[in-house]
This record gives sequence, C-alpha cells and structure tokens, in this order.
Amino acid sequence: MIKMGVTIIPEIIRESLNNLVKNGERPDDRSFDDYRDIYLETGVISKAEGSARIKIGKTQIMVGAKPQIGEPFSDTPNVGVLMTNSELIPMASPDFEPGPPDERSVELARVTDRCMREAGVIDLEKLCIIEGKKVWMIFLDLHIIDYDGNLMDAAVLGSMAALMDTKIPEAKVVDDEVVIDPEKKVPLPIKEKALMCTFAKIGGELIVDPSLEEEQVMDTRISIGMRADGSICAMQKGGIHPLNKDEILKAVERTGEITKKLMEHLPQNNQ
Amino acid sequence: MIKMGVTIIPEIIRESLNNLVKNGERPDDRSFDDYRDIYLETGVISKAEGSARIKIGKTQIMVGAKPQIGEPFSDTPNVGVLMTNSELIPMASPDFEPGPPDERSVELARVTDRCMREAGVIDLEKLCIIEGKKVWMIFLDLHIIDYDGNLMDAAVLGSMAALMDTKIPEAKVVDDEVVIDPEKKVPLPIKEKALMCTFAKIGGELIVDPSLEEEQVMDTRISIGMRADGSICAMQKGGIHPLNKDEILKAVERTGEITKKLMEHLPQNNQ
Amino acid sequence: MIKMGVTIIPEIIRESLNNLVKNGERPDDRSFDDYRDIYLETGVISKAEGSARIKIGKTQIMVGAKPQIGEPFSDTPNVGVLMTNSELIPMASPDFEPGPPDERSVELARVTDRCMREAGVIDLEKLCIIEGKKVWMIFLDLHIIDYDGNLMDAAVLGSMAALMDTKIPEAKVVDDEVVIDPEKKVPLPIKEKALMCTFAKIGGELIVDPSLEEEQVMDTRISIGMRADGSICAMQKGGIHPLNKDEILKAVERTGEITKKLMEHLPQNNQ
Amino acid sequence: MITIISNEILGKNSTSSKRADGRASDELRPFKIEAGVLQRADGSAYLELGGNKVIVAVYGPRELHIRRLMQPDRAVLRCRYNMAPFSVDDRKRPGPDRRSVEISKITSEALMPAVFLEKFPRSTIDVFIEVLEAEGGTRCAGITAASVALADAGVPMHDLVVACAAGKSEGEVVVDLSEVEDKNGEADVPVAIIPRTGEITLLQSDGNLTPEEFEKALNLAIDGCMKLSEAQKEAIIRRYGD
Amino acid sequence: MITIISNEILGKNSTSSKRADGRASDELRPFKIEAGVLQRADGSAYLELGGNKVIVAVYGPRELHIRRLMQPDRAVLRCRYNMAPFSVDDRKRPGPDRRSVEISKITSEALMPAVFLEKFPRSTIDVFIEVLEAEGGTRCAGITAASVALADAGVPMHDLVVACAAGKSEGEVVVDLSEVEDKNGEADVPVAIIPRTGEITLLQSDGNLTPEEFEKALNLAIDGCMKLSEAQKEAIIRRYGD
Amino acid sequence: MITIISNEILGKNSTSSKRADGRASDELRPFKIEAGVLQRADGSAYLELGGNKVIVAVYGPRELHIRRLMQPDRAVLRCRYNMAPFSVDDRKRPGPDRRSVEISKITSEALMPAVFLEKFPRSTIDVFIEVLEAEGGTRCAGITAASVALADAGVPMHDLVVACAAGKSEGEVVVDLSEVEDKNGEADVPVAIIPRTGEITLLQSDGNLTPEEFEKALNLAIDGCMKLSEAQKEAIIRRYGD
Repeated sequence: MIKMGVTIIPEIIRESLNNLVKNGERPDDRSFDDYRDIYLETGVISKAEGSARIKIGKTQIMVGAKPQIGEPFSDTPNVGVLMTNSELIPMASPDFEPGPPDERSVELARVTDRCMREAGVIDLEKLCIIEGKKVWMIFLDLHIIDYDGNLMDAAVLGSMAALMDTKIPEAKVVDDEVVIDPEKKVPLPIKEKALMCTFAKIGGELIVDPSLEEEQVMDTRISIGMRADGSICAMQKGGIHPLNKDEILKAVERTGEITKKLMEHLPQNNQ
Repeated sequence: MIKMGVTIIPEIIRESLNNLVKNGERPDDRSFDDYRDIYLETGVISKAEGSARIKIGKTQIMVGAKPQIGEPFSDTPNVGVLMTNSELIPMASPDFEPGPPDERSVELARVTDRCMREAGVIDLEKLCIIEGKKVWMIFLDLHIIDYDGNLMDAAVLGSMAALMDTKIPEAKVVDDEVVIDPEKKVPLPIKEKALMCTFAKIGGELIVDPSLEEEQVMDTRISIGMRADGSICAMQKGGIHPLNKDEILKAVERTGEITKKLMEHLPQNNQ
Repeated sequence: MIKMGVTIIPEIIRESLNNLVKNGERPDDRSFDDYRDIYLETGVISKAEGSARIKIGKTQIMVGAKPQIGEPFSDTPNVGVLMTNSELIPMASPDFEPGPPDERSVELARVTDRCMREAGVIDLEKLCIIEGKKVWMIFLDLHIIDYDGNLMDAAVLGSMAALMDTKIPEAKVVDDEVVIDPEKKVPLPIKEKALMCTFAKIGGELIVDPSLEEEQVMDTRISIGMRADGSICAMQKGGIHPLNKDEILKAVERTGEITKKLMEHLPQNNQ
Repeated sequence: MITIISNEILGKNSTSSKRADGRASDELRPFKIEAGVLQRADGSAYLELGGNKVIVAVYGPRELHIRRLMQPDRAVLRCRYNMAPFSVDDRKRPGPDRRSVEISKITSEALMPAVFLEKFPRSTIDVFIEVLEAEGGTRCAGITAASVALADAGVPMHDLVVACAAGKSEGEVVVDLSEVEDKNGEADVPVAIIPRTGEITLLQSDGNLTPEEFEKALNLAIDGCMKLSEAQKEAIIRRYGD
Repeated sequence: MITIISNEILGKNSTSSKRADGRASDELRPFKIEAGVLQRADGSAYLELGGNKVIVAVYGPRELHIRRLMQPDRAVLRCRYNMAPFSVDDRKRPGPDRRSVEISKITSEALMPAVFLEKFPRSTIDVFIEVLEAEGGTRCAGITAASVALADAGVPMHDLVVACAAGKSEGEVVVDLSEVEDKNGEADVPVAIIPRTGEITLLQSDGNLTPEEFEKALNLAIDGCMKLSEAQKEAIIRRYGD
Repeated sequence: MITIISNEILGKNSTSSKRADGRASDELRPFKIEAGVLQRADGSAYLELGGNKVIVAVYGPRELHIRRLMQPDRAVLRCRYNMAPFSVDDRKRPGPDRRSVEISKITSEALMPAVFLEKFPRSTIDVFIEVLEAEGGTRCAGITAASVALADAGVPMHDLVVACAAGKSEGEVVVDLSEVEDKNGEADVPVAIIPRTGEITLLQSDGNLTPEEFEKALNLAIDGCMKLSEAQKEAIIRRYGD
C-alpha cells in the first residue's frame, strides 16, 4: 500500500520474511493456502436490521446493515440500492487517523460493494417499492475495530453474513403512500453467495490471507471475489509491484478451492 | 477549559489570584455572588425577528432569532423546533480562530439550547402549523463579539431576551398550503423564563460570573440553569478539576438567590 | 494578486520589465493594446450541451455549459439561472493546488458570472418552464488547464462562445409535469454579447492582455466588461496598488475600441 | 409520504415498580465489563449495560505530532466519542456531529483528573470510544469503559473514574435511565466520580428537577457509580490477577 | 408550498426626488462612526449607514503562525468579511460563502495601499469585519469602518481609506444605493479611495452603464467618500482628541 | 416530476459483429495520442479514444512540501484523476468523490513500477489526469496518457506503462468496451502492463466472468495494450524525433 503511515519496516525483517516464504513457510506456520482462525457471529447488534462480527486471526470488523427508504437512481427506477461504507477508525491501528475516509478506506468499501453487487448477492429488484419513486436502500457499514491484516476478505465475509442476517420491515403501498409495518419483518432477498480471497506476493510466492506482518513486507496483493458457482465477480490488484499473467491465473484457480472452504463459515440459510 | 489557545498564564498570577480569593476578595472587588455590570438591549437588529445585545462586564454577545418554516422531527410531529448556534468569531478574542465551531463553541450552543428547551421557555406546540408537515423553526444565533469571560450566562440571558423580543409572522393554512402574512406579526409564545448562573472554583471557593482573568486561573467551572420557579433546567460542569458534592449542592442553593436578581434584567413582558 | 503561491520575482526582473514598458515596449513585442494570438473553437465536448476551447497566447481554458432543471430563486420566480464555477486545477500551474476553489478562483468565476448576467447575455426569462417551480439552470464550468496570464478575458470570451454554442432540450409542460425531449434541441436564447478587457499597470502604463510574466510584476489590474453596444457591464480592479481616476476613464475608452476587435473572434451567429 | 405504524409501548410496568423494565429505582441494568479485548491498541475494554455495547481503545502515552496541542509539562488526554452508523434506530451518518464533539470534550475532562498526566510531558494519551449499540446512557458507559482501557494500557492513575446517570421518569427519581425512560423522561443527570474520594469529574443535568430531586438524583448516580466501580476492578483482576 | 403575501413597496417617492427614501441623488443615508467599541481587539470601530450596522476588530501587527503566508519584507493584511446569520431577511448559514470570499479579497486589496506594511516584516494584521445588519452597501461600510479600526489599533497608515458606492436606480445615477434601490437597480459601483491623493484602491461595477454614466457614478462615489472621510476623522478625534 | 423521453438505442449492430458500433471483438476504438500539449506543465499528453478525451500534466520531480508524505530513499508519485464537470451526461459536481479517490490510488500504483523513483529521494512527481469527456474506459485512457506525459517531462522510466480494458458485453468477451457496452455489459476488466516484460501493474474485474472468460478478457486487454503501446511511442517520436 502507498500510505504505510508511521510504520517503517526494517530491511532485515523484510529479507527474513522473504526467505521464510521462499522455503515454503510462514511466520505463523500456516501453509500458503490457509486462513487464520475465523470467528463469525451474526445478529450481534439488536438495533441493526442485520449485523455480524467477523474475526480473521486478530483482525476484527463489526458490520451492520440498515435499510432506509429512498429514491432509486434515475437510470434504474425499479431497483433497490446497496450503499457500502467503511471506516478505518483510529481504534483499530496506530496508523489510522480520525477524519473522512482515506484512499484505503474508500478502496475497501468500493471493492466490497462491487463484490456484493456484481455477484448479485441481493435480489435488488425485490427491493423496489414504487417504481421510480421509492425503493429500499441497504446501508452496509464496515466498522474496522482491530487491524491485523487482510481487511478485504474479512469485510466481504462479514458483509455477506450481515446481509444474510438482515430482516427488513414489510413495506406496503396504500393509496400511493408507503406504509411500513415494523412488526412484520422479512429476510432480505439473498440470491447469491460471494466471498473474497486475497493473496500477498512475498518471496516470489502468493500466500493467502496475509497477516499485518506479511502485508508490511509484501510486494503486491491480489484480491479475487468469487461466487458459489465459481465465477469471478470482482478482482482488485493493490500495491506497487507488478504481477505476471501466470501468477494471476494460478491465483484464480486456487481461489476456486479456497472459496469453497471459506463458504462453510457462512450461516447455512438466510432465515 | 482544555484548549486555552495561545494564552499561557504564569504560575505567579495563578497563585496571587488564588490567595486573593482565599481572603474573600476578587480582582475587581466584587463579592463572590456579584455579577459584573449587565447591559441588555432588545430589538437591536431590525432584520431579525428578535434580537438582543447583552454585555456582562466587557463580555458582549449579539443574539438574533429568526423563524423559518420547516419540517418537524418525525418523532415529534406537532412540535416546533429551536436551533441554537454559536460562533466564537475571531473578532472576540485573539484565541478564537476562523473556521467551523470548535468544541467550546459547540458546548456553549448546546448548553444554551438545552437550558431554553428543557425549561420549556417556548411553547413549542404552538409553533406547529400543519402536524407532521410544517412547523416554525426558530434559529437562535449567538454572535460572540467580545470575550471577557462567562459566555454561558451571557448567552442564556441574551437568548432569553431575544426570544422574548421575537415576533413571528402569522401563518395560516389555506387549502393545505401555508400562507404567511409578513405584515401581521405575533409574539413568540413564551411559557417560562430561565437563566443560567456560572461559578468558577478558585482558591477553594466558588465565585459567580468569572471574568476572563478569573477563568484563566480557575480549577473548574459549574453552570446551573434555573427557571423562575427555582427548578434546575440545565447543568454543566467544565474544566479538568473535580468538584465535591457539597460544593455542587451549595452552588445550586446560591443559584436560587442569584437567579432571582438576574431575572430583573429581563424585559417585564413579552409583548 | 495577494497569494502569488511559490513564485517569487526577483527585483531585477521587475525593474527591467518596468523600464521596457516605460519605453513603450513589451517582452513579446506587442503594442499596449494588442492581445496575444487568440484561438477559439466551439463544440469541442460532445457531452456538453455547449462548449469552447479558448487560448489566449499560452493560456488555455476549456469551458462547458450544461443545462439542468431546477427551482427558481423565490424572488425571481419566472427567470432561469446561470451558475458559473471555475477550477484553477493544479494541471494549469505549479502554483495551483488541489482543493476547494481559493479566492482567485472564486473571483474569476464571480466576475465572469456578473459580466454575463448583467450584460443580459442570456434571455433568462425564456428559461422559465413553470413559473415559480421549474426553470432551466445553466451551469457554466471553467476548467483552467494552462495558465499563462489574463484568465479573466479568456474566461469571458470562452464563456460567451460556449453559451452561443449551447443547445438545450425542448421542455414542454404536460399536465403540470415537465416533459423533456432530448432529440429536439433549441439554441440557448442569446440576447446580448459581452466581453472583457483586462489592463495591467506596469511602469506607469496600462497594457492590455497581460501575460503571466507581466502579471507577476504588475502593480495593479483592471478588468472591464463591455457589451457590443459599448456599455459597461462589469468592472473589477485587482491588486494592491491604487489607480487614479484618469487611468480608469482612459481604460474605459480604450476598452471600447479593443472590444470591437475582440468581438470578431466570436462565432457570427448563435445557431 | 411514509407512514410508520407505531410500535406498541416497549415493556410493561411490573406491579412492584413504576419502571418499564421492572427495575427498582436504585437498580442498574445488567452489565458486564471486560478488559483487553483488542490486539492493536495499547489498552482496551468492552462494556455492556442494558442494551448498550461500548468498546474503548487507548493508545499512548505516545508522541504528539501536532505541535500546537503539545503541553510542555504534561500529556494531553484526547477523547473521541463516536457512534457506529448501525448503533441507533435511524442510521447515523459517519463522522463527528455536535453531540459527539460535546461528549468527547466532557469525557476527556472527566477522565483527566485521575491520570498522572505530568509524568508524560509533550505526549498524548488517546482514548477512542466506539458505541456499537446505544440504548440510553452511552456517555457514562464510555467513561466507565475508558477507565478500564486506560488501566489495561498501563497508564498510571490515582483511581478508576466511573460514571452513571440518574434521572426522573414518570415522576420518579431513578438511577440509570434506559432509552425508553430517557426519551419520555423528565430529566437526566450523568455523573462521573473518582470513587476513592467521591469527587465529581463530570456533571450535567438535562431536564427539570427541583433542588431536592436533583440531590436525590445525584446520590442515586453516585451509588450507581460505586456498583460499577466494583465491576471495573473485577475486570482488571480477571485480566491481570489480583 | 409556502406563499408569501408580498409587502407593499417600501417607501414612497418624495415630490422633490425620484429616490424611494426621498434623498437627493448625491445624498448619503444617515451615518455614524464610532472608534474603540470592543475591549479585546487591538482596535475596533462601529459604523451605521442607513440600516447597515457593521463592526470591525483589528488584531496586530502580530506574529503570523502560518509560515507559507509569511512575507519576509512586510506584514500581510488579512481581511475576513462575515455576515451574521441574523443580518439579512433570510437567515444566512454561518461560514464563508463565495460572496464573502471575494469581498474579503478585495477589501484587503483596498486597505493595503494605505498601510505601512513594510514596517512589520513576517507579521500579520488581521481585520475582522462583521456585518450585524445589512441594508445595501456593506462592503463599502466594512472598508470605511476597517480604516477607523486600524487607526484605533495604532497601525501606521498614510491615510484612512474610505469607501462609498454609487449606481443607477430608476434610470438615474445616484450615490449610496439603499437595499431597495440596489435590488431593483440597474448598476452598482463600489469605490474606495485614499482621500489625500484621490487614488482609487477598490473599484467594481455591476450592471449596465454607458461610459458617461459610469464617469458620473465614479464622481458621485468619490464625493460620497469625501463626506464619509470627515466622519472617520471625527470618530478618531472623539476617541483620542485632536 | 420530470419525464425524459428515452433516446433510441445508440448505434446499430453491423451484420458482421455483435458490437453496437460494429467493431470486431479485438478491435479498439479509434485513438490518437499527442505529447507536449501544455505550456506550464513539465510534461503533458492528450489522448482520444472513441469519445474519451483525456489530458494529463506532469510536474516534477519537484520538492515535496508535506513532510509526512516524504520518502527518504525515493520520490513519491502522486496521481489525481479528475473529471471535468461537463465531461459526462449529468453534470458532475467539482471535487473528488469516492470513485476518483480509488482511481487515483490504483493509477499511481499502476505507474510506479515503471518509474526510477529511487533517483529522486525526498521529492514528488505529480500526475494530474483530467477527463474532459468520458465515454467508457477513462481510467485506462488516463494511465496510457500519463505515461506519455511522464516521458514528455523527462522522468526516467523502464518503459511506458499502457492500459486497456476488456470485458463481456451481450455474452461476448470483447476488448475496449464503449460507454454503451459498459453500461449494459456483464463485466469489465481494466488492465495495465509494462509492455517490455508483459507484467501487469493494474488489474481490476467488475462483473461476473467464468475463469475461462476472465483469461480471455485478460488476453484481449493485453493485446489492446500492445497496440496502444505503439501509439505511445509514436507520440513521443513525433515530439522528439527518433
């Protein structure tokens, strides 16, 4: 990443980590395709219509989903809206500062948003209430509270779980007015499942789920969003070193396998 | 206060003021319960529907009230709105800087607002025009032009006077539309009177209406808002030193007496 | 100008330029009333309803006009709106910085706007669609991409040309609703033509169309907006040195002649 | 126009108490406090009180980069009180608002008297309070949790500042108003104290109270503080042993 | 929809004048100027002109903290023109807008030629102009008052810059347009001068004027300036003696 | 309510191609690149690609004034991608938005690998990309033009980074999606490469693709890059000779 904030990594650490990975090892003894421990809990915030607490290793994100009635975009009058926002709050890292979202935060939110949206996770047409006038907008807020690397995968996993947990009030149209019954709640119409798998390139190798320690020495990063059916719904390269085509295509292949396992962490059914 | 800006008070001044107060005296020879000279004039700004110029000693605030038609909050559909804003403009002190309101300015506006609102100074229900749709919003703007200590009490006294001075145009509802007659003006419905009394703790004593000189050496501050009937409508401790319970309860008691005298400065009737 | 950014002009250059001008000469051999080469092209941005690329010497501005339907101001319910915005983007000069418009940018936009508006260039009454409710708003955006002095005259010339190039969709009112037909476009109703002529005072002389080199040593500046009929529609003095009355009146006189020639650069007809 | 069918009144009065959730007038909502819940922060704490969920991170004492805020003879203690967008019924727009600016100010004033700031001249201690879910009384919850996080960070303190509110609801003076009680309530008095001395470091009052009611509320709040103070100490002991 | 019943036209033409308030074409509105009206500022002044009420504070010459603005050989003179939210019919949102940014710029350019800035290298002189009530012509009122405030602050100057507008209203060129005249007027020409030399330090023209009308307006504005200049001097004398 | 009568579908399918504008699946839109189009900038370039019009200015290597961004052992390369308000159908509000912030970040990451940043420690190279007209694929157009502007500024580089997108539209994988194809398209894959090594410096994918389709898109994009790479070199040669 470009802005590494105040943390400067001595060359000796970089070299030693590079050598470790060249020998097929990682600082925490994981294999190249292993995630750290994943902890996922949904329904953790009663006031949020959907929520999840996701931990990947020591990285921790609170995700909340809140519906709100708004106007559709003029070019998609019969389609609801997903709005994803992320806050790298200063609680999570000595390198994060208060203030409006910086480029890292914006990238995280936008990649997460594209992954959910392009995969067709939500059946957005079912969120239309009155065509051209009123649709449900789903605000997905990523609150990063502990940063130990690989925010992308945690954000997407937490977002997927929070959306599956979301129940929105029933909205009826009576005499051209929207009537909301907060007592009757229906699950968000979930159509697809998609997750993201991030690789860091260190010592010439691509290793999955980089920890902060690994991110700090990595040359570059590639994040691949994949649906349950194996199709690629999002991709984002990051970092200032190049990748070659073979590396990318191999990463796509590995993502297929890894995502299958990752999907097991999701709740079985959207209730 | 936390941010004292550029002004740094030498220890020797602090000590000498502390000793003065311990001996029952103040730099300007006031007794502990005395305000500085108060000058209050209403109707000073023709373009404002209500206005006041308040001076307490050398502290000076211009207060203006302006009504505007807006939507009520969704949880109080039949109630008007009071919005209080304060600007510590750089004119008033070398320590004030241009820019959006800082924490001191926000605290001043919010405490003033709570004092007026919780006391029920305005009969806000009478400011409803069409339930759930149109109500009067009263914008109260505090323009601090000379800062010589104790902004809180000046702000509340000036606000109370400006509200009592305020006349709003008659708003009628004709065919579900609001019709305003700027020629016919009615006084703002004033229901209660409330003022604020601020004590600074110096040399172990609580002294009322601290001047800037006193504020700069005070350990802490307590501001008590009181209605004409003697009930407490607002309270705010400020500063980084603690107070004990007895000090607080005694301050409440003294506020009762002091507020009665302070009320005499208000215009007799809301016309 | 007040903020000259990082560029500091050595005294020796200032002196030598002053002497040059005192001798009736200019660095690029122009006479005092000569503009640099003017290049003007309209219709350069297909997505903009009106556009122009204007070069005066090496100064270059892209101007775009975009119509949008909005509400009229409450005190002029049957009149359309012209909104002029300018961006001194950092592309144009090492002295320009990213961020919200600074005072130079605001002045440029406001003077250009006044010149167009006060001259009555657009027949704004014809931009009313439904009185008090819907009018055309014309957004005129000045994108400064190369800064080599005399932005004012370039901005006004480019704006005039862009407005003459502008075609807006036909807006009809059917059952109190606005219906827009983007296939049918009508030219913006142009009523008057107005341009601006800027003089810099160097070595006691007023010279027209100052280049950046000349601006950097000038004492002061005066910009005069003039209609085709010779009336003055805008004027703005800039810079921290005074002018005397005779200088101003002579500048007005010279502007009459110069503007006539300048008008020849405009397209003959608003199509 | 959007019409919202109003919910039934939340909770029913028990026969033994006027309070919506059946609590006695001096009874706190259920609470728990945990120390050391985050990895990156120097210290952290998590607190639940009724429906409130608050997490606090402390960084520092650390170098202060903003020269203009630096104090030559002591550390500054900066607080940032922030509500997560999903913590309230209607989504809160991210970023500070006037309410959070005021609460951040009085929170830092409430904590400062207990901290040995003079030990760390020219440095800063940063306290980040995140409200994950709000159900009335978050500013007090934030202060109580912040003290535990400061202790977890090893910041030297005289004592753990603790905060609790009392107020008036349905005509009765009661401790620790819930969101429902607060919204329909007549008054709210948040208080923070240094338990060892009983000194008060935060005090506000919002609403109408007679002086007698105010005194009663102040006493109830201080009693509430003492109960929470025990839970603070237990949280520290659970983490670090006795 | 909100409908506002429109006011009757304000003021009636006198028989002797076309102007709404009966003034002669070269007649200023009533005015008063007072020096030294604030305590904290180094210098201050208050000016009323017709319905305009303007107050100005001057701080400095004082240290300039923003290195990037600092001038090695002279002081910078910074102006902040600001309208109080209650100074106009429709409440103005607090904070700078494009209009106030432009006026601040040209105001500082209007004042600078008269001040011995070179006496105070690397420092700043700050002029804060607050419009408490606006009734047409506030930028000129602000400049006129600012000069008195600068003098009150003891800032060394060649002369007191003074400002006045002239314009065209109902077809006639007149001095010092009131708000009503300005709103329906055809043109407005604000002018600031250094009275001793007659040099012009601020000049704008907004509206359509023939060159002849412009010259007439310029002359009327300069005459107006001279009248106000007397009042400036009297204000200084009233405060400091002759 | 405002109703807009919808336009007829833009363009008609040719018989030989499914694409709206009749291009073959591996055919780029018409393009032209010109170096050295601005006077003040140290380097500049102009690029048209279909309806896209992009201009780029480069300043630097120059002194970096923001100490916190400075790198002791190399230059920083900062990009600012910005759309002119008139560049799109609905006027864009001036100033950065979330989209432009993200594109600015990945653009600078795409260019950096080719620049000898280590030659200029503690300094900055600033790349300003202005989209004058947008018709699909502006981020790639910006990168391609930026390389030419960097070369024009004399910034030493390994090679000229070049960018091109491929995607899926109407079920077919095609190169260089136009605005119409992109809006109704199923996927878009912007790619930037270092032509000499074929290494990839920018890669995104937006939309759904099978791994096979993705590979095909990647290959098409790289082929497109190679064609544009020739035009970059020609632009440099036209300006500076061979």
